[in-house]
Amino acid sequence: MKRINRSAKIRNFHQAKWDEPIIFELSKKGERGILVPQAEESIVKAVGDGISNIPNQMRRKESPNLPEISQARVLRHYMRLSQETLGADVNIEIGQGTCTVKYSPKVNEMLARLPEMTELHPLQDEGTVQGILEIMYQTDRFMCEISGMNRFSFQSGGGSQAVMTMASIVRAYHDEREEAQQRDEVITTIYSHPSDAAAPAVMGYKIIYIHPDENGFPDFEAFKAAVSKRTAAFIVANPEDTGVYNPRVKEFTDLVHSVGGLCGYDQANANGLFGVTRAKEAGFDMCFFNLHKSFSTPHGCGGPAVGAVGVVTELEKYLPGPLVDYDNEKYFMNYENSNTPYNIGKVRIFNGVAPVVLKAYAWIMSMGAEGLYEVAKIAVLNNNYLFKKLMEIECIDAPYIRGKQRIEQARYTLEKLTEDTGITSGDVQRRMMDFGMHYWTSHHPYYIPEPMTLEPTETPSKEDLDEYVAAIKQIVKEAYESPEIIKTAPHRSVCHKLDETSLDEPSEWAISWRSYLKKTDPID
Amino acid sequence: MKRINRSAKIRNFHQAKWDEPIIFELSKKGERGILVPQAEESIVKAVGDGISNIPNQMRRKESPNLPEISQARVLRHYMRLSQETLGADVNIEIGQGTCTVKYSPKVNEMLARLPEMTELHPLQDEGTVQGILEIMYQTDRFMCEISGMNRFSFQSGGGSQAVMTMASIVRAYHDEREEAQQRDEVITTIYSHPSDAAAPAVMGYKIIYIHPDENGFPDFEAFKAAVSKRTAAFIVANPEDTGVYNPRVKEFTDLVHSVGGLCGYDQANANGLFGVTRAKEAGFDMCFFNLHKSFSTPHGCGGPAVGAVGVVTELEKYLPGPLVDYDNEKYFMNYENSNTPYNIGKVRIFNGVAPVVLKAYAWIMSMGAEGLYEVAKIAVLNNNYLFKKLMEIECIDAPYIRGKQRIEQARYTLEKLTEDTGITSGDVQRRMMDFGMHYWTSHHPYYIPEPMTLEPTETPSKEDLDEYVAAIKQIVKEAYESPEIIKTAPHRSVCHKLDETSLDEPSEWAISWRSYLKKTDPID
Amino acid sequence: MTIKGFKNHPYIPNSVPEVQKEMLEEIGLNSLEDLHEAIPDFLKLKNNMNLPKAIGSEYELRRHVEDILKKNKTCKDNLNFLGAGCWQHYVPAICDEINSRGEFLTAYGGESYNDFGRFQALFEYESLVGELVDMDVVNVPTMDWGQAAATSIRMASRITGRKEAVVPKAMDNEKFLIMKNYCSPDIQLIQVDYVKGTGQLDLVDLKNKVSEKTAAIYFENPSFLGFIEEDGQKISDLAHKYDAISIVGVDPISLGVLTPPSQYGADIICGDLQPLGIHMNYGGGQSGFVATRDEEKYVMEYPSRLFGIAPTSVEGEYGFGDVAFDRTSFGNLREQGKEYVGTQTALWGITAGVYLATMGPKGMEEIGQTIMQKSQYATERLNEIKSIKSPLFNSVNFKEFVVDFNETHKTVQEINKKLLEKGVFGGKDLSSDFPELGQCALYCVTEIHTKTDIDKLVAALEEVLKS
Amino acid sequence: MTIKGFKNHPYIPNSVPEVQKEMLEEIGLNSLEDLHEAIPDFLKLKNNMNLPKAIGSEYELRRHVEDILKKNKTCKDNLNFLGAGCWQHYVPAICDEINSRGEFLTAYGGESYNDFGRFQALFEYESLVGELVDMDVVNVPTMDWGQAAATSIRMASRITGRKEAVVPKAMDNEKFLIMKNYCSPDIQLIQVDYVKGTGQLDLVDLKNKVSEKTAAIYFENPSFLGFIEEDGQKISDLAHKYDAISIVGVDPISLGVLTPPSQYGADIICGDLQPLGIHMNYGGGQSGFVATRDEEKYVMEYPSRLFGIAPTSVEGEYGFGDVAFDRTSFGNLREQGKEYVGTQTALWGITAGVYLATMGPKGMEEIGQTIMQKSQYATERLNEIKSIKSPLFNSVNFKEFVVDFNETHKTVQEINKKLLEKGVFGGKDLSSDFPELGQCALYCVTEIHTKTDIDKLVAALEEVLKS
Ligand SMILES: Cc1ncc(COP(=O)(O)O)c(C=O)c1O
Ligand SMILES: Cc1ncc(COP(=O)(O)O)c(C=O)c1O
Repeated sequence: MKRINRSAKIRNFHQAKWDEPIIFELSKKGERGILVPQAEESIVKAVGDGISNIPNQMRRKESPNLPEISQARVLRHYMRLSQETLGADVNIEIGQGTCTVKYSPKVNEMLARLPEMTELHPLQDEGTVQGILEIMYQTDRFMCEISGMNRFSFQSGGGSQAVMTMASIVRAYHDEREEAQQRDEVITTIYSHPSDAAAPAVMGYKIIYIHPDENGFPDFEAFKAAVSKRTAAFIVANPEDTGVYNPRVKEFTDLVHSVGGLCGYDQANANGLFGVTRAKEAGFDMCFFNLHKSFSTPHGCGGPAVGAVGVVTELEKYLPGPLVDYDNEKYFMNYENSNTPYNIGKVRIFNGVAPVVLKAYAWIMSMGAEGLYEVAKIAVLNNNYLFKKLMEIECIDAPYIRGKQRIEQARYTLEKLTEDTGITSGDVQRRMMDFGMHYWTSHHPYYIPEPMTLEPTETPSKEDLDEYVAAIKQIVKEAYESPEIIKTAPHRSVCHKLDETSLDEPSEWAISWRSYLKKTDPID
Repeated sequence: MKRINRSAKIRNFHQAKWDEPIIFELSKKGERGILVPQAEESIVKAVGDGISNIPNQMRRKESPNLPEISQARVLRHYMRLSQETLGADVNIEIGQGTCTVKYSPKVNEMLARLPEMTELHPLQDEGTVQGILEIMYQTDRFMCEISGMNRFSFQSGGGSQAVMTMASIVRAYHDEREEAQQRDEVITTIYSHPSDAAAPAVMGYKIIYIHPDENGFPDFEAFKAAVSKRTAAFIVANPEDTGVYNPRVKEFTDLVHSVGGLCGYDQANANGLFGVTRAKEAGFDMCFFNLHKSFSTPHGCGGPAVGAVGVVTELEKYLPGPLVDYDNEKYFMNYENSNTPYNIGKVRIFNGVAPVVLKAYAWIMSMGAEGLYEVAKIAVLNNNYLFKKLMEIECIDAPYIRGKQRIEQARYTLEKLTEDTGITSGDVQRRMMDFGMHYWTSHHPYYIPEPMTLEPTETPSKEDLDEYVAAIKQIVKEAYESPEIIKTAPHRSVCHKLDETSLDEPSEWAISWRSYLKKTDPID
Repeated sequence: MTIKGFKNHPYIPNSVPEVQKEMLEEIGLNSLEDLHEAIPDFLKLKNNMNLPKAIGSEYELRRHVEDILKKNKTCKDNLNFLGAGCWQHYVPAICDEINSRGEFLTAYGGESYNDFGRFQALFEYESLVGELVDMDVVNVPTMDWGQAAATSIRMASRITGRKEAVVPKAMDNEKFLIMKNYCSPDIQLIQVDYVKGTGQLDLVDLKNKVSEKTAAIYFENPSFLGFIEEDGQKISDLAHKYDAISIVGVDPISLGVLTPPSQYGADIICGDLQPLGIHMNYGGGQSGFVATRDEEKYVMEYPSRLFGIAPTSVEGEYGFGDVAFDRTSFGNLREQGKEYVGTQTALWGITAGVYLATMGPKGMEEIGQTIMQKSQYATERLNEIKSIKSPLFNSVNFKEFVVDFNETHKTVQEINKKLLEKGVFGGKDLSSDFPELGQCALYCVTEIHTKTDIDKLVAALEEVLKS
Repeated sequence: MTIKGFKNHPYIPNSVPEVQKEMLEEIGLNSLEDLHEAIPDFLKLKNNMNLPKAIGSEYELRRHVEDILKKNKTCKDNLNFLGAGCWQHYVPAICDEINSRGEFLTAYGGESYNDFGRFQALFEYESLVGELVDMDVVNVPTMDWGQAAATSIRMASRITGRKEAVVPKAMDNEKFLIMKNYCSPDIQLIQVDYVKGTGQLDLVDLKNKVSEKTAAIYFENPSFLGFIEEDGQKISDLAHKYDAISIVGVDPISLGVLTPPSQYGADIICGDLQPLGIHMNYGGGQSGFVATRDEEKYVMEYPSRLFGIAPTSVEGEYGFGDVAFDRTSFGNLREQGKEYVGTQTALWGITAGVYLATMGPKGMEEIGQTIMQKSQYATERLNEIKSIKSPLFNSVNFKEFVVDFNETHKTVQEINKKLLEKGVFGGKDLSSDFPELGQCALYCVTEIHTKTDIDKLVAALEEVLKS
């Protein structure tokens, strides 16, 4: 036998493609997926059918038109859909910039799925939930050490809600000072996450954008011009998704403080900075961490998650409560700040997503201070190695400062590729799927033309990075030699190029199966 | 938007194809997959490094050449391999005749993975394992009721080992009667499972095969001629994998008894007969059930499993012990029969695969007598519906009796297809994969030419059966119109047609990675 | 600076020093320390962070965390009657099986080309909840019921251009606080009283508070206090009379037996998915949904992602994508889009889809009926205890009900403490959120409670009250 | 006949009567009863089987089974020192994650075209164990160590054409019974004594029992009683001197620190995979392996499936298939093939592969060392107890060791009963299998035991012995 030649750099990939019907199409009248407990005969004897006494107008007349499917078929359907989903467990996660998709250790997941976690009611007596309270308390302590803040709340169910929570605190703070009317502006930057603008806007703030200077730093002159007595807060990521760290950040926060505004730090993607620098030293009054990003808890297709919001002592009383405290004997729910007059109230029901906090706790405990620092180092190493390799490809560029390292991610531009070949970043995105890879353009609007935003984190190995680069190289080559294959991509995915015309057309869009059936004519 | 046309009957399938390296190729010196607990410092202080006192010749000098891989990459590798495996959870399981692959309910799996099951040591004090003993005891009772036998042992780790256990009992029985020398023949049929011949052969028996008559029943005249004082036992499946039930089975067992032999019933695939007919009434002295088949516990790529062996009272003392008993207060291990002089000893260490017994118990409890009877009815209904549909295809035939229903499976022949087109059953097997389907030819030798053996069980719906038939039809059509596509199949699987030449060639075969590396020259 | 390197961590492949060296060379640096040169020295931490030493192995980590978790006492090992926004229902094994599939668990923001299964599963979830509530549009889930209700009100406010919303006084205070914060500073929430004897929304008070300024009337069915709000149609009619929007919050597990709000005039329906196959998770299982008719004016006001079905370039192939993506804050308009979007609770949406597909119409009907029967049985049995009135309100209940302990001359707190000693988690103490009710508690009985469980509660209460 | 139909069972889609009717029509039958007409009436059951009524719902089933299982006391909640063929090691989360993946869990006998991943995972498992034992051929796993040892002897017997095998007297009696049954009736097992003071195989007795009739010498390292058999090479040499085969049974978790038997003359190596990432499962986690050199005379004697790697029709693609399939009883020769094959323990093989790939060389070294250190610590601490001798034998131990209680004047049974009351599962009582040792017990200490655990054992024993 000859040795099998495995020198190809590009993976010969095809995604699982099951061609599954929509779940309603699997329905067969009479089939059941599960049997439900019935009331015992003695109960029936005592209370009857239980439903006759429902007021007539409130008694459902026709059963909901749910599908009727046997259990094995339901399972098969969703198992197949899961195979058709490129989760981080099966994928080299580099191509979802500003998402910090890292390895979520299975041991943490298993811990979070123990009944001692899943079978807790949020209103249980404190004495019965000492375990989870301890974990929340300790994780609060850890977060404080990592950020320099003084107190954390785990109520926000994600980073965007964390921004909203920060914006609420800003409002409450100025309310208390009776400056809420006057201070109606929140300043952010164009490369900060859209939620840094959108969430404060919900809270009634006007958004002022600072654009970058030629180095990619938020333009300090423009910033100076923007800051005023109308400034309620400055909310910003640093680095933004360009990966460029603003070294003058302290001047920014100082300036805001000088006019009476607050500073909120978007640290969703903090893993490039663990143990290196902190929100406190940079002068922020608040920050948040995405536990589902930097702290490795899985994204779950987009939540459940936690945006842990930390504040300096002065702002603690605005944090949504209760907070977990410890009286040297037992952990307890502290409602103190919930009762302060300007407290923001609640942002999420009960105590946030405790299993996510648990997973983050376990992850931190498996890292320690040294491990977190190593995470930061390697996340940055990986990013800059990737950056170097990609920048060697002629038609790829990344605007802004050279020489200094980017932190944990970078936004590139394929403008030259598009000019040369007509292949857009969106085309490349689809083609990357043929090699089993995620690829992200950027948030909108595309300030950088034909953007590509990548964030490797500390999870991939050098080989993984090399494989990613090889795939990009292959596509670039194709773009110049056989662009059609890219334009018609993907070819090895579950589906081919989407016909998007209906999605923005009210008479055509179909957001549910029943709507689709109503809006399309049966085929005969 | 126009309605999307989903009228195609054949699934547009592609299996997940990850093109994964062999695990050793993922190795990178220095990477670790997991950290291992170290002895505490105080232990080290007390005992030192723990290994210096290993006698020099017994101290390993070079570490094992295992790969060094970070955890996420190990996980990714196996996740991908799992997607490349067509388990019953994702597949319409019809094409593995005589394997009885049915739905394994997830609830049962979850029960079997509770620490109250997984974290039991087999030598724990009886008082600490009352739960699992209760389950084993009750399942024994259920099996007795289902078969008419008197006592079951769960020690055998599969059906083949169950046959071996039956053969051991046969030997012990005749040993005790001092007829072991004289009785050196075991009779079976050509369509019984190979293990029905092979396992008794290990126990020293000569195997006598009975061939079928023109109806597919074991030839009674030939049987009469074979039975003699040399007959130790008759071990047979009924129906065999042809699905033909031998209605004269009682005459067979009577005849064997009349010469002093024993009768063992291979009930691996019993689900077509639950509540319909039993081993006892058919005159068998022993039988076995494959819990991993008829009782729905998952196959696990081929075990762990249980072949539950049941016997009539007279044979109980030969069963491998201990057995679980109940003294109206507590369950206990009964070693009585282990101590009888002719007991066969053990066939598997400890108490068999208890989690499999647990899953079978849960399945039976979710069925009850009526449910089991329904299983039998629907397994037979499904099989005969499939049979009808397939027999409508011109080039498909199934030898033997017409008119009567087959039980839960059938062996077909594609002889005519091969004659007409050159496409063999093996070719069809590969092509079926392109539609995401298992397909099995038959055990060897191919007594029926170009065989195809299918067993639907009660799990698939009518739609599933129809889809399977549609795929077969498509292939038959292709065989006549474009056979090349079949000959070169599969096209939509992880791999293409295997070059099998090395597999039977000692100088070339490679049963491990190191062997492969030794036997092939590096590519430069 | 004394930070020691951390070599060969299982979660960090490139923590191998040799690899680091190779990579550093490639990018032209000498040491890992150089990587952060973009950060000015004065901002750099000078010492190791003060965190517990890393636990040395997975085994020890597991034992450590399990030892902490063992301090919890669960609703599995005890008998729980707490509800009030988080409910103990049976979670079918298949729900956990699917949401623990690594692919779903760890997917995130890919396109439908990569994450086709995620898109299909969420489209199906939308469609399944759509059938349950009898509406054509359902969002990819938001945080929780509170958030869903708050967003519903913001949607209504934008649609009507008005800045007042009427809400029931008898609602969950926590939820109210979420809504209040989220509707600040521009939208005012006005509370409507309930009828003393029945708990039903006080229609007289309501009429007084609804006006041309009203963007929406928000009410719940079943109400927070567990009874069925009977005048749904009348309330909706009143809203419509003033061109306001009728928003109904609903517990979806009731909809096998209760009329979906769309059939009594609701324009927007919201609620929580947690009852549909999601563990309580100490409150981490909550997940909000919003549903409306398929009208542009509604659809264009959702802040959430809405996955739609569409054809692809290949005949017979389903495709999925974002409907009206630019509507969201992820679109080109950013904060000019509708509210904001981001990570929410998608995995619970998929799970709720699995649940509904598994339950089917029959399962949903039966579970509704079982819950009605069991909770009625509990209500009646409790009412047999002399000093207890159960239910307090003279209305028909679904799953939850108020138990009046005033006559016992004990506080709910005392009673619950005693019950706890017997392994029973008593109902939520209403005395601080509803001081007008005195010592009352909100009990929750679902399909998981057997007759024995309920009888055990009754016996335990009898004992507690005797002592 | 009063068997009532069972409609719409979730596990049986076609239990829907309308579908049945349609299908029956298609095959030309009138009723389900007709389906079994092939079975003569006198063989048919006339009544429903006498089984418990089906449990009505998944929830009740779960509660029912969990209630039963709660009667078990686990090694997680107690402190376990039982080993003796089934050992409590740490199971990395990744092992459970992979073996609970539905695809692996429910696959069975497909071809490599369908089950490519299964073939690759098992090929890799073979390769990984091959490295551990330093051999080129490893089988797809068989039942357990006992079966692996029995098959090894049968292989040796076929290769040599001889009918005697020498085995140690100091071995697990259960395993011996398996081997004895499986080797019957043709192969005789001859037991060799051990040296009193050290437990080592008695080479004098061995020499007396080995002859030209000997097919194989089988011995174990570490031995059943936990010590390292030091004369492996001498024993192998003796076997080879008589052209017999040296078979060594081994605990694979020792092979990070102990010499693999191939390096002291073993021709066949066998053992149990359970320590490699598989839960004890009340003994259900056992899984046997056999390994040899890649020589035709050995390979052709395996009864098991052997997965090999091979090219496919596409360049650069790996393929997998059965090596020398016709060798097995699944081949054309059926019972003329080697022994028999069938369902064995493949999932545990895959799991052991995951374990070894995760542990790597360093992990295996470290775990070996940790076990040595902790078990030595336990031995020494126990020996400090006055009336106890630990270890009984003067040899170096790995993981297990014999503790001598004779001086305590209590039986092991009594002691273990008392320990149990303190939540400690004492070592296996050896008094019936090894009567010559009097009151001795086999203790097992692994990486899962902390110093505190061991100290707790010592303290508990001290108390027990005092009373
Ligand atoms: C910098 C930044 N801020 C905020 C967010 C929003 O976080 P979430 O997705 O959890 O809502 C993200 C997530 O992509 C982010 O990268
Ligand atoms: C009829 C019959 N007998 C015996 C066996 C052997 O069972 P196992 O695979 O569990 O060894 C099988 C399995 O295919 C079978 O179908």
